[in-house]
Amino acid sequence: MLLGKLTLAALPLDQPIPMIASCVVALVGASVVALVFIKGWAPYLWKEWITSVDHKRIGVMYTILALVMLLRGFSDAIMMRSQQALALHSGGYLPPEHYDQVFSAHGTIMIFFVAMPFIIGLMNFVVPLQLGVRDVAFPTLNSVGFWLTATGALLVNMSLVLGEFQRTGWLPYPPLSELRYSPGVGVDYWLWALTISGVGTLVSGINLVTTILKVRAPGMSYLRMPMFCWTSLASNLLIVAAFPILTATSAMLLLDRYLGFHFFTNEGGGNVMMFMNLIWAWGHPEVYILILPAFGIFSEVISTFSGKPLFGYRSMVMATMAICLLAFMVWLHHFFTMGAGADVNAFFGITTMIIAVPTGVKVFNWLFTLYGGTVRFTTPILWSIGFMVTFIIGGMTGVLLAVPPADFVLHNSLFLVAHFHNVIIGGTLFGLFAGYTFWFPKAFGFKLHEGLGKAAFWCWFVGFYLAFMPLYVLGFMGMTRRMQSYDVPEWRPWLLLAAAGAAVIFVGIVLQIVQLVVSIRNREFLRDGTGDPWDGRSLEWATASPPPVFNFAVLPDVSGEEAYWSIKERARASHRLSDEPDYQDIEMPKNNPTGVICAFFATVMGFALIWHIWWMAILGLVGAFATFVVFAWQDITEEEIPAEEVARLDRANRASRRARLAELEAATVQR
Amino acid sequence: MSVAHPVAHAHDPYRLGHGGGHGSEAQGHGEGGPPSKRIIVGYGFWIFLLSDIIMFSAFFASYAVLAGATAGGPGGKQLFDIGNVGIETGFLLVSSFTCGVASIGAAARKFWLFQIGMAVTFVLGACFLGLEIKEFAGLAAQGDGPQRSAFLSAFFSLVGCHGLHVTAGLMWLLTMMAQVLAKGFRADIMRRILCFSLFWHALDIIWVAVFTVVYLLGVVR
Amino acid sequence: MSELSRDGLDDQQAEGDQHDIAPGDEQLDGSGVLEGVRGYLIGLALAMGLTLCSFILPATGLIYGPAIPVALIVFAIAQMGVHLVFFIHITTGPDNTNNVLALAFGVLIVLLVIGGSLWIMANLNHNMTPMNQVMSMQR
Amino acid sequence: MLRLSWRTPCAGTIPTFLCRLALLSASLTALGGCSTAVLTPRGPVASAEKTVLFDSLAIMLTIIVPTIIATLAFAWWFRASNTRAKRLPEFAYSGRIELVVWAVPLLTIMFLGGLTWVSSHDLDPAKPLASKTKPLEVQVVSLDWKWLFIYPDQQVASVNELVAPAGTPIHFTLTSGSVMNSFFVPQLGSMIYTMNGMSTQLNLQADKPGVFDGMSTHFSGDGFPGMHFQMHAVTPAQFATWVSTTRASGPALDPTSYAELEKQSSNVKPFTYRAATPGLYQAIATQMIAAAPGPPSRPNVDVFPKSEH
Ligand code: HEA
Ligand code: HEA
Ligand code: CUA
Ligand SMILES: [Cu+2]
Repeated sequence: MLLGKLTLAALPLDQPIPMIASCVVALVGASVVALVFIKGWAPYLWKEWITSVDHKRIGVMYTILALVMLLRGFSDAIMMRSQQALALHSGGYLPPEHYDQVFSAHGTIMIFFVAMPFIIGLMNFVVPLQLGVRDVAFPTLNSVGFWLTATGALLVNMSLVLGEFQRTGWLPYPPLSELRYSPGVGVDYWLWALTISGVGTLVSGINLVTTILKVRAPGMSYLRMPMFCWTSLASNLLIVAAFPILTATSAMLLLDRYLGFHFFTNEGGGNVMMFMNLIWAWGHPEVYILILPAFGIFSEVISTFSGKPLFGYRSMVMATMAICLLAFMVWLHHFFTMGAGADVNAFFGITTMIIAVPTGVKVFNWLFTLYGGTVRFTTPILWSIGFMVTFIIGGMTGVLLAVPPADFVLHNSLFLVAHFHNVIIGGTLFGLFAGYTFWFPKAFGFKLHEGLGKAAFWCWFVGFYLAFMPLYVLGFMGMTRRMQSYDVPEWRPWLLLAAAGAAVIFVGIVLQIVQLVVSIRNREFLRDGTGDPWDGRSLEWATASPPPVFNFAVLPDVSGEEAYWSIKERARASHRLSDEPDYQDIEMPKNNPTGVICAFFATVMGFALIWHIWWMAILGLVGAFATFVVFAWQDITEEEIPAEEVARLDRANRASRRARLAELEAATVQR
Repeated sequence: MSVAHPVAHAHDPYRLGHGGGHGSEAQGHGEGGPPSKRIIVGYGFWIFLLSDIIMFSAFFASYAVLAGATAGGPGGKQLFDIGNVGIETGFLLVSSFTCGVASIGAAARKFWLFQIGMAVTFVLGACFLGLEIKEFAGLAAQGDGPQRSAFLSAFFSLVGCHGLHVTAGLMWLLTMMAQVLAKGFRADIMRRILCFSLFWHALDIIWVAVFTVVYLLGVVR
Repeated sequence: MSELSRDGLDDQQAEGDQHDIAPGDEQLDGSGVLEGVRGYLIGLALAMGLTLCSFILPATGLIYGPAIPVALIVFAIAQMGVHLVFFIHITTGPDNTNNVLALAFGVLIVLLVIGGSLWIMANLNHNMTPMNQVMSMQR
Repeated sequence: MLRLSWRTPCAGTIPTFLCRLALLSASLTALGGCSTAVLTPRGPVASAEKTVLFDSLAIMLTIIVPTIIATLAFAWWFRASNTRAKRLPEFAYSGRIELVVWAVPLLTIMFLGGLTWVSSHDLDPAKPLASKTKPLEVQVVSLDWKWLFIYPDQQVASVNELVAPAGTPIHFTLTSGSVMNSFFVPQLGSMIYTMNGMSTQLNLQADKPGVFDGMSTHFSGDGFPGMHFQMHAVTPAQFATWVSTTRASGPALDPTSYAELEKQSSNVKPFTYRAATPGLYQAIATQMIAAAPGPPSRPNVDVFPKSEH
């Protein structure tokens, strides 16, 4: 058949909630597209953003993707919270086949299409600036990586309109996810979305590892890199080492589902335990991929706003790399209750706990960074302090789960759900929000509104505790995760409390959106002309905001840790900036559409494979290959920026910096 | 040594902390600055290869776990033809050599040495692939395809995954020959040749693991 | 380091004096093609030799039967080493430190994933599969 | 016959409002709660696990609480507007502090690690419980979406209702007739996975007679929330009576009735089988009986399966 499994019945015409949701999404999408064309923005978007290979633009696009997906993930969260608030002795308002898709989609979207792109976006934007260089190692691949991630996100959201999403939880455990028990297209959506975006993530991981290890400003030795670069290095090493395992595992499940292989089936000698084993060999490193860059952000923020260097820098580096290695030695703690022997359980339990040591070192070093500092309570540091308080509670419950006999009674309970939201929201998400507020002025040249930012923080903070502390209690009361309905009245009050907490978080989100809108409208008032709004310490603050395409007119010569701080110190000591450098032509890679085109074909291919439309799948594959060949055939991939242009841009930056220096000196005199 | 920050030194005599950075004298020489693009590209590809090898390790792990899960069907001992594997190995080994010759040709800008080296590599790789396809087809025809048992699923996936890599390598090889023909030894093409030869040699290394773990140990078992 | 292979190849020459070299880069020491081919020939000969050992020795009965897997694994590791050194030109030199470190990281992860999986799965299977045992335990 | 109580035991014993009150006032770490809780163990395994849990919690809280307090205190004291705070803008390293900073978590983890090693071995689910009484054998099969309990020695079986004598160790052998599940009676302790083609082992015991909620904790599909059962711990005499009344009536469990049972259904009312074909469990666990077929096929089932409810 020409369209494979795809028929009209795939549209959820008889299901009001998904139907309305998909109509709304379609409407919003269509109106955005219409607006773009009516206003004539399309050529600009195409030339300057969609085909951009500039790491800063790609970073921003990753972040926007993450924020849009956050809204989708959040609507799922609200649906779950309200369903469970209602579903005592009744079906609530979401039938199981819908509720099951909701939590599966929530977990998938939040991890893969919110937390990951947000983090990769920030790393992309910040790391080259902090290293004092002009771009990442592979600019075009960077664009490919982004667009493949977007493909994955698109496929997952397509499942809202066409067919269904998986109903197996965010990780498709077989045999439930095998063809026999999940005959629909839901699992296929997950598998193809993740395989395609997984390639994108891998590409971006390779890119950043190479950038950090090979592309640094002169003098930027390893032990002079800012902490965020170190944690990014660790995180990307984990990506490079872990994502191939995910790809292999989903390939095996795909072979089972499409070609009748027997990796994880009940029949034919398949072994479901192997799936659990492999998926967590990826899954556990994944959670450190999520948290490590956040640790880096906190290090930058806490040291900047305490007006002090980071305490115990070398300990921090060691702790980071220790976590990076230990991450690969603990994965069994996700299936203590599978029945392995006591030796195995105890071994993996103990390796898991050991991670608390380097993490603790980090926490204590932040503590001593605050100590003796001059703490300015801006929004980023509020997120950081909120993180320190919240994360260690989540870490502690994590260690509790690492004690096998405790896990025997807490596994798969809401206690576990509380643990990971505690570390993901209180750790990763708070870190991302801190980074977002911290680097926003660097990206756009104006700050975000402080008052609204603080209000949003407090809503999130309070809302988080209200929404998730009850889940710990519910876990002790024996409530398991993924319950569409229940009939224990004692759980109800706690679930109501949790729902209220989600509502408070919702207010926080609304405030964040308002903050963004208000800040854009008042941008002239919030404008930061100095490029260094927070009195920063690392090189990203040494250039203009927003930085020119080439980041630095001349690569900075790094002569110590805290590269920019020492430049400022020198300037302050000599009351002048360094001499004007000798400007030269700069060669930058030209924008090119390889990334989007490749992603377009990947989308076609993914979609076709999900619906078994074979001819279309082959078309997509051939198209993607052809794109690469054409790209490789190009002759000129770079463009020159003439020295005069470089000089013009840099002189403006130097002027504002001179003004800033004078300002700072005046302030010191006053003090 | 700078005397501007006596405080820092008092607190940090070994300059272990952040404060120690102040007053250091490095001028940015000796510590690098970005190296040549060839080194960056080669290194990036090296990292990719490592990730690829990790992907293979997942397939190897599955194979090792499922090797005994024959579901009543035949095992490696009954199915594998070691002579065939030996010939396959020979093809691949020699192709690694000719690939090396081709990259020397490129480095020395000897057009024909490069093209002939690559062409021979292609032929050897294709022969390898042909033998592998023959083996797979034979197994499938006698009813021992990947759907027969978990063991065979793992076998076909692991060996097939290597085969797919070889196929991709052959396509890449042809593209490189065409590019050199059309554009000569341009810097970016030289970088791709470097990556290709790394890729081809890495496939050989994986094949060593495959013939040892899958075939030879499979027969011993 | 080779002048031949690096000079003029790069559109963007290094600003600093980075000591590194790309993995797999040809190191023709001025003496040119033949020198390079000789290196590959040595590699080929060694690899061939080790392959022959792997394929033939177990069949000859010269190796103590139960130790054959050990022998095979050692041959394989040796051959991988030969490939790394003679084909990919990995050395212990200071220009190769970064390449070796990356390799070491990769190998470590491979060992952890394979070793860990085998240990875990063996343990689980041991605890669950032997059904005859289960059967003899229950009447 | 045993009276089946469908209300939660908690509601049966304490007035409901008192129970609610206790719950609401129970803080995170408090011991209060209903009988559904992990915190009110009714057997040796669960008690030991609770102790391990609270020991670990206490060990960690001794660090976590001061750390939280110090964070808030430092941040507040060193706020920019506090003129009394002593500023140390270059304070970035102290060998002594570094040492403490590594040592404190390390020592804690050594303590906790020891506890983990010992308790993991002690509370290994497969390890038989020390007891003079011969354990009761129960074979458990998880199905879509109900629990089948086979008593090989008594040759009877039950669905969604587990009856066992209190004070006697129970040795469970568990498998699954379809997808993966996890068997859990919170008040008795230790959960364990059930998987098709495999047998896991679990040893539990109820100290005193009582009724306990049991469930699957591993998501297994649409009917999953309806996959709970009740465990009735009774006196040995009552157990004997239960066995003999069960033998007296009801259907028999054999491959045919098993095939009927393994079809998908949820919220199944408990019932019993008067007899169970010997070796049925082994046939399921060794896949002599093929795994359940999953959702019945209907037109377009692969596009949007509808709910059973
Ligand atoms: C990154 C990961 C992440 C995040 C952030 C969240 C956030 C939230 N989660 Fe999530 N959750 C998971 C990962 C995550 N979750 C995973 C992996 C699962 C397991 C799934 C499974 O069972 O398979 C899960 C499961 C899960 C459950 C199922 C429990 C069960 O099994 O019974 C519930 C129930 O309520 C829940 C609730 C929430 C809530 C209320 C939030 C709230 O905190 C929501 C917060 C809202 C946002 C994060 C978005 C809003 C922010 C913005 C839109 C930004 C605003 C704009 C600008 C700044 C400009 N989660
Ligand atoms: C950002 C994500 C993130 C992070 C950082 C962590 C961090 C940790 N996690 Fe978590 N975890 C998840 C995300 C994360 N986790 C997710 C998503 C799941 C569930 C997935 C699913 O099933 O769907 C999960 C599940 C999970 C389990 C499985 C439970 C189960 O399935 O039954 C376990 C068990 O060991 C665990 C443990 C830990 C530990 C020990 C840490 C440690 O790294 C924490 C270390 C931190 C501290 C300990 C605090 C700071 C330290 C000090 C102040 C020093 C002093 C303290 C001591 C000495 C104790 N996690
Ligand atoms: Cu799972 Cu045995
Ligand atoms: Cu984990």
